[in-house]
Amino acid sequence: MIVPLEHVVVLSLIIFSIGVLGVLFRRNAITIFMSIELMLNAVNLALVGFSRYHNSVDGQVFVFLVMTLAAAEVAVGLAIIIALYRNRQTVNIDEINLMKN
Amino acid sequence: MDLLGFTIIVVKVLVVFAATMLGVLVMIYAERRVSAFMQDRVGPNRVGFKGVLQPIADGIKFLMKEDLVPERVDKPIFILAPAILLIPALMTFAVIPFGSSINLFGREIALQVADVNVGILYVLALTSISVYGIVLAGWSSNNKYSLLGGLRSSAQLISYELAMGLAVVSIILLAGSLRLNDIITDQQGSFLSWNIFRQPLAFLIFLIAVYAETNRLPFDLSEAEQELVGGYHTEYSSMKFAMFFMAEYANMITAAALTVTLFFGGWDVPLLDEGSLGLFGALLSVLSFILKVAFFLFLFIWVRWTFPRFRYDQLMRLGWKVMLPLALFNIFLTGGYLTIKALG
Amino acid sequence: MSLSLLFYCVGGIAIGSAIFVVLNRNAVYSAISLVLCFFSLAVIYLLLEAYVIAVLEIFIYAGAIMVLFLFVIMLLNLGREDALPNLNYLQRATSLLLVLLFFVGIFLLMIGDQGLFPQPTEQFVAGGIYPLGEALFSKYLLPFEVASLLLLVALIGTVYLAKRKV
Amino acid sequence: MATIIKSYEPTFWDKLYLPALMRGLIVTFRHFFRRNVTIQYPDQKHIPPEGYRGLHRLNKFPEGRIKCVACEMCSAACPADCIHIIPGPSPWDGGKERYPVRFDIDLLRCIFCGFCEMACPEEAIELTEIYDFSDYTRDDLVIDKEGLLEVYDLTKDQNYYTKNNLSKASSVDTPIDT
Repeated sequence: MIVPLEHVVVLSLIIFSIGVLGVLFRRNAITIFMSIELMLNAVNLALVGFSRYHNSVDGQVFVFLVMTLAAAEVAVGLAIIIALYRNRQTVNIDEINLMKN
Repeated sequence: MDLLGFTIIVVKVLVVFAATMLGVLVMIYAERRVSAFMQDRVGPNRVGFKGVLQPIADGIKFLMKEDLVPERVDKPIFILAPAILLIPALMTFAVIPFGSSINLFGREIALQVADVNVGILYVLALTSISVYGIVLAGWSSNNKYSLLGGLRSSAQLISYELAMGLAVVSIILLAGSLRLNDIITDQQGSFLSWNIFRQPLAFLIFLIAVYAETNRLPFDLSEAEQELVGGYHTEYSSMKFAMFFMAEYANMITAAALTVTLFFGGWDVPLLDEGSLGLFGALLSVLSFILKVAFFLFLFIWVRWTFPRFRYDQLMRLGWKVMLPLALFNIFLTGGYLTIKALG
Repeated sequence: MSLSLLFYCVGGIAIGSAIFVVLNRNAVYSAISLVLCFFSLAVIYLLLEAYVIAVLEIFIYAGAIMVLFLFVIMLLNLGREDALPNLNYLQRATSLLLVLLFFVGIFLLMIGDQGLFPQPTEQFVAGGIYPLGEALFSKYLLPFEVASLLLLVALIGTVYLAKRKV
Repeated sequence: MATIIKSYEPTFWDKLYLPALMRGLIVTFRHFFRRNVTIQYPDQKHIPPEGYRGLHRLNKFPEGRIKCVACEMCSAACPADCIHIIPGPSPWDGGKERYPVRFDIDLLRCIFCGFCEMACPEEAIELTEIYDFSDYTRDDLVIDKEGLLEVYDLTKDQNYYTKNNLSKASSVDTPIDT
């Protein structure tokens, strides 16, 4: 095998952390969404890595399901963002505080 | 990997690349000539014998023109977009087998750049990438017509990709493999084992979807010049515009090659065992592949001058309400057939 | 050896483009660099011999999901944000600390227990489409069907959200 | 009396659209083999039919004398006001009759209506079949008496283009260039 599994996991870890930071730091709903995709992909990477090293297909099945989930999530999430934008003319999540007051 | 194997792969890549580019040149000429003949005209016939050097003259003209980048465009993306469109179009051909194998230097060389075991998925994935070129070109131009063209065609590509993928699924069910070579082997034999006779409905859906995917008439809404000036490439000039052009023709060539591979037996010459004829058989298979592809390229032009463009809502209705259910129905039929065959 | 070099190069590209996604103010640029990130991840999957997943990564993530993102960005005309929002420092420091904690925690876990990481097997069989399909339709049949149900629910929900006159 | 118009009910085959599509394809395919109607213009020239109204000419008698008597009927009839005549005593019969000292036609103003032809009592001015007389300057497109007489020499025997069709494009010169 080309690289030790640790390196794959570390790469996945770094990308996941970047995704988390993106969610925490950015206020643009679209960018936050993209950061979530980043995190999902980091997890996928770890799953594929472990699947390769355990010589088992299970990890890849999980990746498959995560992809399905991501597709569904994006479709619904973007529809919600569009609906929000129609109402508030903004995608800044700080300004979207309908539940306040 | 040894040196010889590496050389063979490099040569194959170069040959396929050169052949696609040559095909693009031929297509530019053929498009203009055939269009002219269909309209009782002559077409370009000045440059070279009967105008065969016309594409080269066109190329020189494109090179000499001023490369205009409008002031308010998004520069990096504006420059990147034509390349994003062209590269997947050229990459797709890598998995398409264009002939049976030949024996050279004491080893069997498959006439295919890469024999990927998920070949058809690779093709579909790359097709879905080509949306980016169009969308980004439309967005970066900072022109509402370009943006509209880009949005329209991305919606169109996504809609028809589904029908296309589902039509391919029934072929995969029959062949039992995602490898394009297996799909071809599955169709070998007589004419009747070609997938067009076994899957006529899938063929029809696939063909229509291919026209939509390559943005050709009657689905060229992204560049409907009567409404959108020129669509996503309105602001482009010179070599960048030429790249859009080349991408369109390269896309057409790959689409035609894919249609041939999936439904017309690929390089298969009917009623003939290519393997037994050695080198001659291989050449014959390549020739048969080229002829079949040429027919589909002709069909592209033929259809272009026959059918009027769809309206946008008609396009969406056809894609979602007709083609998608039909493709699903076809998968159902194929599955049923395979189940019955497996049982009895 | 050259393949492991490729892994590190592509991994570097993935990290760089991921950082670009988070830091860029222009949503379109973020989306494009995210696509680049997906592509480099697909290359890594290829290096890990997960061919189907690699192609699916491009097919689903780059080909479908990100196109949807771009579509929405253009539809809402979200060119660029004016500036990174002014978070209060406490929030910023806390989030950094949390991420650091998470990072270090997993790192410690990795260093502490070497048994977590098995030695790779030379012969890898699970990368193709057949093992994956077999697993999906036998061992994981229920999750697979539930996933299809999830997609259906998402489809209906999206249509409802998009159709509603708000 | 009311006529009952049966509304068109599409049959199953109509709804399928495929036969219609095939018919369309057949139509275009037939055109693929049809003879081209294109004329390779500078090489091969379109021969205008009889009565075509192109460049003007001034007719001459067989002995070479100009038919025009400078009555200015043509310039009076001209709706575009493009004919300019300066009359003078003719040099042939001791100046008893008039003849045009100058006879200029501004081809850029001319609308090729043929009224001059109809107005002329002497059948001196006529429109010929020549249509390719473009030039680079406005001055060159004002044709004078000598030019008009030259056009007569070029066109008196036969259709101008029947003989010029045989020569190559480069050797064909429009009369007013010469």
